[in-house]
Amino acid sequence: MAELTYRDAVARGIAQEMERDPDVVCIGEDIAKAGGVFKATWGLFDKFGAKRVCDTPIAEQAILGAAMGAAMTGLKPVAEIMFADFAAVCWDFFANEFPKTRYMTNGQVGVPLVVRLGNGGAARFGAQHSQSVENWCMMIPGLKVVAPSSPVDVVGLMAAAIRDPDPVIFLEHKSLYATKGPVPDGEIVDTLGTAKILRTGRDATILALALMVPRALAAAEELKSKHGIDCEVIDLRSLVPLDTRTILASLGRTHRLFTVEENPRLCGWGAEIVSIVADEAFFDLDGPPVRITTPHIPLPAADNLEDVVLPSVSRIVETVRRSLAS
Amino acid sequence: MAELTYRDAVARGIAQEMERDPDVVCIGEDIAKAGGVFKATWGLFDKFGAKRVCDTPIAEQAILGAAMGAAMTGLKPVAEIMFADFAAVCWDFFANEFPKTRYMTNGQVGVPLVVRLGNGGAARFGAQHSQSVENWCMMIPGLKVVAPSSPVDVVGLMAAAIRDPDPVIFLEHKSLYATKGPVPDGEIVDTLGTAKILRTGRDATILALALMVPRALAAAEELKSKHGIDCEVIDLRSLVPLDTRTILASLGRTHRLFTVEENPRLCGWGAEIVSIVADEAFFDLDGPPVRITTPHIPLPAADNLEDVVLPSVSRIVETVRRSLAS
Amino acid sequence: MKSAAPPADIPADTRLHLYHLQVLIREAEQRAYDLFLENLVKGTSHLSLGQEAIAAGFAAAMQPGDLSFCTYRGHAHTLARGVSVEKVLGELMYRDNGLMRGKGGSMHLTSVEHGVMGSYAIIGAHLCIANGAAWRAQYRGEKDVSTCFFGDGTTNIGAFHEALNFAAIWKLPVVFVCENNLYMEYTLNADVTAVEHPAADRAAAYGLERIVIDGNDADAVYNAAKAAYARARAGEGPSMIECLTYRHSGHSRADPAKYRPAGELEKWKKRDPLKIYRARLESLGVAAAKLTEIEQRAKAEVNAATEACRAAPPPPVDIAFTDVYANGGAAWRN
Amino acid sequence: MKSAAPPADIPADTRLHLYHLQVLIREAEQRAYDLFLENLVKGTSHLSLGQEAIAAGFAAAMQPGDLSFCTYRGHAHTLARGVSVEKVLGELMYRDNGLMRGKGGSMHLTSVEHGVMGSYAIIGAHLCIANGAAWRAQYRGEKDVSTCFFGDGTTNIGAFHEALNFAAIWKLPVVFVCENNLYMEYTLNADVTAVEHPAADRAAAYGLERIVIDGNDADAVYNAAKAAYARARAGEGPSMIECLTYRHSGHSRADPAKYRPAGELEKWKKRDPLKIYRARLESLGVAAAKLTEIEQRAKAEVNAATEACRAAPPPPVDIAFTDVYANGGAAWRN
Ligand SMILES: Cc1ncc(C[n+]2csc(CCOP(=O)(O)OP(=O)(O)O)c2C)c(N)n1
Ligand SMILES: Cc1ncc(C[n+]2csc(CCOP(=O)(O)OP(=O)(O)O)c2C)c(N)n1
Ligand SMILES: [Mg+2]
Ligand SMILES: [Mg+2]
Repeated sequence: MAELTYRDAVARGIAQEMERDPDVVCIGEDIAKAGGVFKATWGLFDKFGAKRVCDTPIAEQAILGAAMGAAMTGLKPVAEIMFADFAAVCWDFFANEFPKTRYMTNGQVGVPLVVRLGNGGAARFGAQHSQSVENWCMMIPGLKVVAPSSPVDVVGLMAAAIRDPDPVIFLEHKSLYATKGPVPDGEIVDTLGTAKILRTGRDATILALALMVPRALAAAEELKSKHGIDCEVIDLRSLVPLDTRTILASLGRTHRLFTVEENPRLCGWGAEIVSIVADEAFFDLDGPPVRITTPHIPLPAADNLEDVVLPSVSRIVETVRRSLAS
Repeated sequence: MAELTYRDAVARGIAQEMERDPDVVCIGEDIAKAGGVFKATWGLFDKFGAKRVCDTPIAEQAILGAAMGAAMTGLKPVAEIMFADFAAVCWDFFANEFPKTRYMTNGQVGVPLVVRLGNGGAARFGAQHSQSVENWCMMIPGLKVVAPSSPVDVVGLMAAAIRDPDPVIFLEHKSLYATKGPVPDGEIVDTLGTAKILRTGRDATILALALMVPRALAAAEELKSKHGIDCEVIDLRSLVPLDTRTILASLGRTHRLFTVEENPRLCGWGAEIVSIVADEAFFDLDGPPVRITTPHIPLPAADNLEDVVLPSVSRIVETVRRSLAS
Repeated sequence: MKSAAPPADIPADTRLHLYHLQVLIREAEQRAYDLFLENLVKGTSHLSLGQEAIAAGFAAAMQPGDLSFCTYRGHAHTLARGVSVEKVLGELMYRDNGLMRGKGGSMHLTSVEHGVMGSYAIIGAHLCIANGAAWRAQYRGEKDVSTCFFGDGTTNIGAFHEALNFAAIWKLPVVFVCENNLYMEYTLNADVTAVEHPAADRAAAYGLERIVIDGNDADAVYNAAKAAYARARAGEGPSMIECLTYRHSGHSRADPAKYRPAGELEKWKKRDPLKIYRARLESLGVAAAKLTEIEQRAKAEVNAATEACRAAPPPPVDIAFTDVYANGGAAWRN
Repeated sequence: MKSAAPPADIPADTRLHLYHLQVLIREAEQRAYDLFLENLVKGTSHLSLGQEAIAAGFAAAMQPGDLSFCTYRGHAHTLARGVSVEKVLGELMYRDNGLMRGKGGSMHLTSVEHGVMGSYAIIGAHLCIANGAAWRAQYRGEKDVSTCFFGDGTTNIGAFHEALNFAAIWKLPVVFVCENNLYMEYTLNADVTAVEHPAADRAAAYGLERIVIDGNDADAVYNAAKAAYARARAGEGPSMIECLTYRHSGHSRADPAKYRPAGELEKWKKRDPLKIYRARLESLGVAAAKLTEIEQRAKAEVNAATEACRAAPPPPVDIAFTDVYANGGAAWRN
């Protein structure tokens, strides 16, 4: 059992699969010799060489096109699009090419690849380098969307993503790269589409993803210790497939729902889940489901401004507390 | 009062504003000499000439960049991105450039432009030429998003969009272009962010947009005549700003909510509205809010396949009927 | 422009094959148009009438296992790789016998078993995707070459630039074929392009050779293709070939193509690739009867396909919900 | 490479101004780095140490009203247009006295009153946006020129290609300036680019002249800029100028730049633009005292700015919710 950073877990997960399967190749800007701008691919180039870990020009469409064509014909590419915001310059691949090919070809052609993105805020990078694009990806039929919150989940979900026969968008949270956690030795393979209950509780269910998971957990601690409110905290881990069973079962116990979303408000993943819950578990609910999100604004760069707009522990505590009191 | 097609209403709305304001210019592929692939800009080139109605290369980033730079420095460009699906090849402008500039510059620079898109399905164009991208746009903070359903709304909302000081995404529905409706003579200027109650009713509120509006209306007729269910039908017209007041007021009367969304299920506009309603009008609801959407799949090309996946009058009728019965 | 085919010895049966392919495409495309007029082609369609020599020349120069990446204007390339007319027309007519049973439509013809790795309807992407298939070949030491077909108008979009640079630096076994038919949809591409030859005049920007050929002469196409494939298989990297041609019909099914100057179509019809090739074969001493037999064989195949398609049912509606994911289904939740 | 400045008569006071700008940028950038080491620059930052001659040369050649479009590596260009050091450092430090009060950050410096129409952090887009400003000038018959600065790595992205073709066909009054500092972030651009001169070797693909200059010689830059602006103002269309240079520091604040071969930095430091220019001025007979005075003026401005920034408060948090829309607010609903 090693103590790994989230960053090192990325490289560990990829290395595990590269060792196992010679068809796994990595491609992206500065990922090879330099080990990645976030150092998340550190060591892969030394281990696997320039043939399997490839630096590219600044050309995100070329990167994803190369990954797609290779995936269609037998390789298992893992492509990096450095900052998640840059998905916008190659969105055609996310929206129109990867996810529709199997369907349009009546099942003839699959696109088994992984796109890794440095997602999310809290790093003071400003509006064009801090976005949470999980909702961009969730809304496209045909993609799978994963966003781990801990090193061990990074390793296991990375392995699952690479082995998956469909295009998987793998969202690594930039502000989690430096965090640490225990990771067992040996091969780790997790399952896409499974949420994890990180804390059980009777009074309310809090759903969170990625950076919002530690915040939701901290809020739950405080709600319990200071206000006697006992929250269940679920780390969704995967938006597509979505583990609605775990969510609905939890609600069947707690009868109150809160989402903690880093994405800007409109059409966030929490909206989708609230709409599922409102439809399918309406009579389970004892009160309104409440979404705690970044407001619907571009992200400000300054630290103190960014801190007021991203969902914080205190905002979660206050929202849950007031909502349960009313 | 003239009877105009939705297609002609586009040109009429733009022409009205071009006559009024010499800063209004049009730019796009095949929009000038050829009058547009959908013929929605027909006549503008003859009337206003090559200086104000400009054909471009196939280069959507160049088109939107030109529109943006011109907008930042004083013009009021109206850009066409032919099929809405092509927004994916220039998504950087929708997601990162237009909507964040005013904010990031602390209010120094605005981007007053309109992007027109041929949106939606039912035209048998297949998965890459039929998408409904209203949710792509709604989820980006800083954009305004408009999607009219009738010729008169096209004219008035086009004028409002062109006069608006913010970037407005104007979604024209391809399968409505040939539909007709009365349009009063003279200048028409509508207001962004206002929904229209097209039919009042006591038993349920049905929200719809664009092509789903005539379907929702037809379903409401049938629900009334065949099943005695009296639905209120609201044409949202604008997703941002969102007329939540009209929605919540209607729910205060009917206590049941249905959305009819052409977008694929996950993170559609209906999810957002359900989440607002569930939070703010929870105790007004007599039963679960239900979303009627295209399933979360790419669109098939064949007519009979496309017909089963887009929300149809009969699916709306059945869903509302069964839901109110249970 | 590299002028007509060098006298290089194209074998006689290859020449007959080239003629057959061109005639078959012509017949099938014309039939597609007729069926559209009959209201039986329900989606859009983009014909290659007048551009047949390009599809024929490249396909004939390919080896089995070579891969084609096409655009929405891809019927010709699909047929040229040996996909049956019935499967192509069936897809255009949204019948259950169609190549993708109506799920893709005319713009997305794909037949993996024939090496047709898809037809792409959003300008630009497939140049990047073709690189990926070539990367796989290079990575694994496989000897197939990927060919990417696109139009003159496509040379102005960003993905073109990214793909060409990428292919060049990695020396990928990929051949980029620009079918320069002068027009984008309804706009003359010359009006919006900074250079005369939209592809060839940019080859140097990627360290590639400038190649312009007569796209209406199947021999010229075949020879250029052969040379490019030999280079690719020898590890010498990508080529870009600009083929000068003209589409006889409108951009898509309903376009009357009124934007053309008077006489332009007539001028190009004099250079109809089928006429050129029939004359070539006759001058090489091929018996007229042989040529007529080829023509009749093509017509018969198209007629039989048409009948099969008219008789075919629409696809069953449940297939609308299959094959979103590899497990065969569309479930995004448990 | 067009070699050093033709003896063309750059006026003496322009030369002093060029020196002042370079020194000021150098001092401000070095201070930004020191403040980062002090943990006072909280976001990212991208310095132009070693590239000052380009910012100075272009800015000095511009007229009031001309517009600059910069990248995240835009402090230098912003300062060169006359924005105060305090406002720039304040923005890097996320203080209320910053150019955008901390809402944009170092990558988005914008000062409309100085013609700095923004700094763009996603590679490629601003080449297209600069075209738009130039289109407005052309449309209205206004005489300003837009200048778009970008790096060598940017020449491989699609938007570059779209922008250049578009500017060329519309003959827009825009000047594209490639600051070729050899590297993208941590990768040698030559390793991923098909031609030697990433911008200049592609100029012909847009019908433009091939221009490569010494980007470390402010006179060469100034003269090339003047010529391009004259052409643009005369309606002769866009220019693209590739400036050869080198960044002395890492890509962004925390990059130790270990990927550089030994000796490379030292070689380029011998061609430090400030050294070159100081020597030039001395050889032209400018008194050392005059130069020292310029240097001290710059240092003083930077010191005063630093003190002002240290003393400035952070922005009030309510501005996080302003200026999403033109009405000043962020409301997306009623
Ligand atoms: C990104 C994108 N922009 C626009 C279109 C619409 N469109 C389809 S075909 C076409 C013209 C393409 O011209 P060209 O590349 O010359 O090919 P041709 O149709 O002449 O074969 C256009 C603009 C598209 N499909 N994708
Ligand atoms: C679309 C996009 N891809 C990648 C990046 C990340 N990135 C930021 S700067 C940079 C290198 C740019 O190199 P160059 O154009 O040479 O400019 P320089 O930094 O050397 O001034 C990269 C890859 C980005 N900002 N945008
Ligand atoms: Mg063409
Ligand atoms: Mg560089």
